[in-house]
Amino acid sequence: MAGTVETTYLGAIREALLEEMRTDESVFLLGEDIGVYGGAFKVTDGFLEEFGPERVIDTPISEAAIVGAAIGAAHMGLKPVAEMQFIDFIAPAFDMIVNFAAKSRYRTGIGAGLVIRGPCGAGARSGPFHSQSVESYFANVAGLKMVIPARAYDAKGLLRAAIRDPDPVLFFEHKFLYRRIKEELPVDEEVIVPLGQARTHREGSDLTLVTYGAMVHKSADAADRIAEEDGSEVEVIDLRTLRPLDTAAIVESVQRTGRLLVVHEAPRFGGFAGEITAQVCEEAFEWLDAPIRRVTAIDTPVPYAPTLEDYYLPGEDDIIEAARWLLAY
Amino acid sequence: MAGTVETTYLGAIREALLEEMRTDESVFLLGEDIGVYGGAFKVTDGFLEEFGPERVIDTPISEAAIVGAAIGAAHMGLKPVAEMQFIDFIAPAFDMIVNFAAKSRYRTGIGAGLVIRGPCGAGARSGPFHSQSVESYFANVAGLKMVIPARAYDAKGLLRAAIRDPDPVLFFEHKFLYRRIKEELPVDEEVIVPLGQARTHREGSDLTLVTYGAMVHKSADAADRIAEEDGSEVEVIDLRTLRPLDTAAIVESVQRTGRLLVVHEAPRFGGFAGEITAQVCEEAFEWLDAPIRRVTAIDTPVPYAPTLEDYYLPGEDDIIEAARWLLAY
Amino acid sequence: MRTLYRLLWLTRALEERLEVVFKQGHVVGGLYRSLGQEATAVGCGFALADGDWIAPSIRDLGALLARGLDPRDVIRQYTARGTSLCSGKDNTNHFTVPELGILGPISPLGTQLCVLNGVALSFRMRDQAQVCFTFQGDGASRTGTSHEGLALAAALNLPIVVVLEHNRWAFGTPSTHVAAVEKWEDVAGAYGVPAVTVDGNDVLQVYDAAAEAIARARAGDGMTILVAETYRMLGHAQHDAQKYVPEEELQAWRDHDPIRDFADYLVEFGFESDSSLEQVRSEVGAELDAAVDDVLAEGYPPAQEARTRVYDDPALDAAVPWTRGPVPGYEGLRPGITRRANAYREGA
Amino acid sequence: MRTLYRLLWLTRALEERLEVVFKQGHVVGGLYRSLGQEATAVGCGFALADGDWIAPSIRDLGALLARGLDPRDVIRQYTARGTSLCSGKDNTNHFTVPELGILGPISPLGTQLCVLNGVALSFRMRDQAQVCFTFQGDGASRTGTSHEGLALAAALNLPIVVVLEHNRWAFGTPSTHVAAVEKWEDVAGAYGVPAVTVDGNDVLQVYDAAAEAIARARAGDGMTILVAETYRMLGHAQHDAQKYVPEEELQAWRDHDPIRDFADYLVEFGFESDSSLEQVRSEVGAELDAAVDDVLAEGYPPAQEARTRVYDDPALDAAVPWTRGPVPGYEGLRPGITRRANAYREGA
Ligand SMILES: Cc1ncc(C[n+]2csc(CCOP(=O)(O)OP(=O)(O)O)c2C)c(N)n1
Ligand SMILES: Cc1ncc(C[n+]2csc(CCOP(=O)(O)OP(=O)(O)O)c2C)c(N)n1
Ligand SMILES: [Mg+2]
Ligand SMILES: [Mg+2]
Repeated sequence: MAGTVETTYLGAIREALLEEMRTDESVFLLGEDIGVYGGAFKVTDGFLEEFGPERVIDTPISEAAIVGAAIGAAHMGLKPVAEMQFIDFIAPAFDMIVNFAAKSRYRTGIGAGLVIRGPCGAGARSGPFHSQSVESYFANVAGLKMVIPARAYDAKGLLRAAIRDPDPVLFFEHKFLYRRIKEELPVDEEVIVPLGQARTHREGSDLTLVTYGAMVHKSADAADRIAEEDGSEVEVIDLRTLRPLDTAAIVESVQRTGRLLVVHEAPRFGGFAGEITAQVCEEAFEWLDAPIRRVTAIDTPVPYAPTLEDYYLPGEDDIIEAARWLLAY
Repeated sequence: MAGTVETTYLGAIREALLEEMRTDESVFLLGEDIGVYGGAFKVTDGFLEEFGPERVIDTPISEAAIVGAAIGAAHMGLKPVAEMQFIDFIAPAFDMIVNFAAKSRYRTGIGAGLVIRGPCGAGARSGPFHSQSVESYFANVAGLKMVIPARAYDAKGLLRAAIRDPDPVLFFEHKFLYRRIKEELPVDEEVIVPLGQARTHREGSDLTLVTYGAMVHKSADAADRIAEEDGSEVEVIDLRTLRPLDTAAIVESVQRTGRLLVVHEAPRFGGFAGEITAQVCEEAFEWLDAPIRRVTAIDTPVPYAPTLEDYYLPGEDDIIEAARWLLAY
Repeated sequence: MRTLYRLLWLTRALEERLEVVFKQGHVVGGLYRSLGQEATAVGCGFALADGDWIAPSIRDLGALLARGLDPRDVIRQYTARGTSLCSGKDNTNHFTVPELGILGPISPLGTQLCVLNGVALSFRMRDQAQVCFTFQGDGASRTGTSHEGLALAAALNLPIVVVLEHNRWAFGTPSTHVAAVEKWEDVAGAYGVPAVTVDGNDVLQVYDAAAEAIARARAGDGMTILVAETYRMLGHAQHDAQKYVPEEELQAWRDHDPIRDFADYLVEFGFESDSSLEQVRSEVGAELDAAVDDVLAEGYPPAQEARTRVYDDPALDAAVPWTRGPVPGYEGLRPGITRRANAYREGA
Repeated sequence: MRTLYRLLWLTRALEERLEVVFKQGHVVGGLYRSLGQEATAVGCGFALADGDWIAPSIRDLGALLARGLDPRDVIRQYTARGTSLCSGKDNTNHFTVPELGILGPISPLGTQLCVLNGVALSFRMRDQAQVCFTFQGDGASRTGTSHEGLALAAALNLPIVVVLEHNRWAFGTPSTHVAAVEKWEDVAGAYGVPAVTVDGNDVLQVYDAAAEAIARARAGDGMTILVAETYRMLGHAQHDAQKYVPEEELQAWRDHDPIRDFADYLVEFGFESDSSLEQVRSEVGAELDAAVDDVLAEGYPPAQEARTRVYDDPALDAAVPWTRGPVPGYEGLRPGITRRANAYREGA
């Protein structure tokens, strides 16, 4: 049996890029400060030296142009991976993503198999413009795929799958997990995780908790405490891929537990929990023994001061409170 | 009693702009081709002559700059109304809206009371880039308001309220209704409709149908046919404002009917129906006698050929079928 | 030379046919014409070699015809036939045809150059001496995406030629109104690339300048901006009667019609005779008659096509449940218990 | 002259204090410094009149101090105090202070100019001869928003001055790498406005050029682009050790320190003596000591502040239910019947 090596969430992303670039010449990177500097979070440190400036392209500050170039290269059969220095800066590329990348195959038959990746999420005291969760901006846009890993294993496996995917994939990395998550990853085995499959992070029979990204860990902690203190078992499902959504996995769990709590870091109104709620209402309504509840950030921008950001973010206690309410319903 | 005059949906928008500009010097317009040409849909025809080039500003093709200038002017106490020639072209201004306009008051205490208006929606055979419904892009963005009138009266009254509103308002006009909707509007009475209030378009006791925009009319037609053919009464609620959402009105109706159908023109996945479903699940779960269902466009871009666009759009028959299913549940 | 004339004429005649077809009600949505700008498009398209790519604006039909696009495909596109290059899913010139090196634009202006940059990048990464060519209106040059695209192309020294079509108008607004640019050539200063201005109504001048810029790009010397001074002779689209345009301005440009000028030149210098040109025109006419007849006999795509090709994997397109129609095999019943409504009735 | 020196020194000393405070762990998030670029900021800020507005980049602390910003407010901002101009909701220099004519930027680069255009527009609409002033890095100049903002300002002939801070770096990438621009002045060609280049490390030269551009704008003659040739002497932010910068390059610029140069000039030409400058420095030092002590005694904002001020109407902020904590007065029971779970149990 092959050995394992301790790998951070960030290291896993780095390895996925390295491995795909080494095995497939058509994979290349473009973004701001990814070459000479090695990336704002050092994800691509040393890549320029290994792969040269034709495959590790430092671009001007121009997210629309970055995504545009990735689309064109993908049209020609290359596999571009575009970095947004912070995922917040995907906003200036919104038009290019929503109107060009997402609709390309539908309109013309020519797909745009590219990856746009970057650090999302709050908790790092970075203020309103370096902390956002942007998945809902793209939720209603057919043609896109969206991925947000919670573990190092998934970060690696999903990124490799995303790079090989023939459709445009938005790959959100939670910056709070970059160096906080460490896992033993297999060394010789190919780590690939197919898009579109949720994962049961923790089994349980009393309540289904659906979540993704950094909230997987807070949710699991909450579930552990509930098990310890109340003896109830909360099943935690890590969606991993938001689009396509693994509705079957959610429905199967809800049909067992009869109760659903959706937890996400983005604000509540118009957040992803709405879609999940609607799908469960459609497909497992009769199995519901209690209202579906959401625990999310509050409906504000992400504030900067520690007191404010902590209040903004859904906390373990918030999850426990909602879960207990549902369990007691 | 004052008289009335027949007014189109487009005419109502025009009048709202005229009246606000005549009564308040700080109201001004900016956008592409709104002056010399009078606007792509002729909403502002003649405005340049009446108000001059300082208040009817033809801009370069630069949606981000248009919205940016509106924000700055709003900071200074003016009341800018920015036109997007088609609402699809709000995409290049996404960053400016989501990151600058929406967060301004929260971050700095200085608000951005501006209106961004433009024609949305499909049905006019305009293909993927002149037909979109963009509300979901902004659904998760705290700080914005969103309005989409279905009637001439509301178009006028809500636009006037939007212009007076101290926060940034996205005002979506359904282009399919521009010249198709005609109503008798009062002449001497001030038509103002406060934001944030839904409206019962048609009363009913058997099923609540929540919708907005052009779908209000298709839904009402469907409801009439069901009443005629089945004898059931569908209550049609026109949301008018999507953010802030009038949850109370929806919940009140669902508590009476026990059944909810949400209809919108945007694609299903990640659409606004999710939020509505989630709120009803939270606030009126015990009143539900049946699953909540959605009738929406399919999850694709808006196609161009008549056969395809007709298939894409939710039709009266689709609404009837879903309503009957719910009524029979 | 005859080929050039043929292309110019084909462009104009095809658009005139489309206008007829439009008036007959067969065109779905809007119709955009390039009347007066044919020389810019044709001169550029003609200068490209096999394997080069081109991304046109709505005024560059001639460039696509020069690349070998079948006029039928243009008619199919405007009439939304199922046989169109977009299967009826998109309109105007929004098709991408790899075999012909055509990258279709999308409506938001400025975006196409950004995407074309990626095509150019792929050429360089594969050591192919191919060139990318694109057009941009004076109006479109004010968009952020256009700027980002130009800046990236310049920074990466990509093999790109960008034609700035200075046609005096952007939709219903005079360019002078919304751009303070004095000499359009100076735009290149923001990017550190060379620029050349040509009479966009003189097909030979356009061709020469395009050929030179293309050679430069092919040699690895990077992007050139070509400013084509020309004029939009009709409204923005078929529905725009162009009432806002001063008649004298139109007349002045009418006197500099690119196709008539070129015909005069060909005859004057003995390249062609009046009758040989007349023959070209009548051949084109016959060809287009047949094309229109053929295409109008074709139908719209079947409705179900609307659901296809969002993703590469058809299973994903098919997966979305509950959107429409009856609920297929809904199993919404919890084993062992009655429906909720009934449960309540019993429990109540 | 002494005021100018004082501002230069205050800028540098304040940033050095912030560095100390950062190392003590009081700064929340990143710290951005303008070491080496103080002359550009101060020279510009000093040239503005009351009522003018300014939108700074992260390198322009000196301009804000010149406008009268209290150093305490800078420390509060970086340490996320509840007393900060943003109530602790935003960071760096993202504050908007109408009384001082300061428009805070947001992080996405290029956007601030677009917003400042609206401020300038309001001046003109109200017939006020006020001027707007903003800065843009060489990196930021490549963004689409920056282009759109410049193009709109030029087209509308707005009273705006834009300083292009050519400091050789954008984060970790040399400007030459990602911009093919040859002479930064030529950027103005894309907009049809005049441009001037100054030694950005020479505060008097900056001041003169800024004053002239401001006068031009005030007279209604529109936008000027001012290219300031300068250098970013530290890493992008405190966390960036700047290892990628060649030592010789740094050394060359160290020899052209804007503050030392200005001090030398003042002494050499007899405006000031070594001791009078020393006195300025010690006064500034004492002022900053007090400021730091005061601010550190202030606290973070109370947590509940996070919910406020999203909308003008506090009722809207308060309206969002169910997000957190216990469900306030949940009336989720249907009159007359048992809860659903119970209903099932009975019905089953
Ligand atoms: C981003 C964006 N905003 C607005 C439009 C609407 N629009 C289509 S064409 C046009 C005018 C284009 O003018 P120009 O670029 O000069 O091209 P021309 O029509 O003169 O060839 C406008 C405003 C658009 N397509 N994209
Ligand atoms: C749209 C956008 N993309 C990326 C960033 C991240 N970022 C912040 S500063 C910076 C470099 C800025 O360089 P420059 O404009 O030259 O300013 P300087 O730091 O040299 O003063 C980058 C890439 C950003 N703030 N905005
Ligand atoms: Mg033009
Ligand atoms: Mg710089």
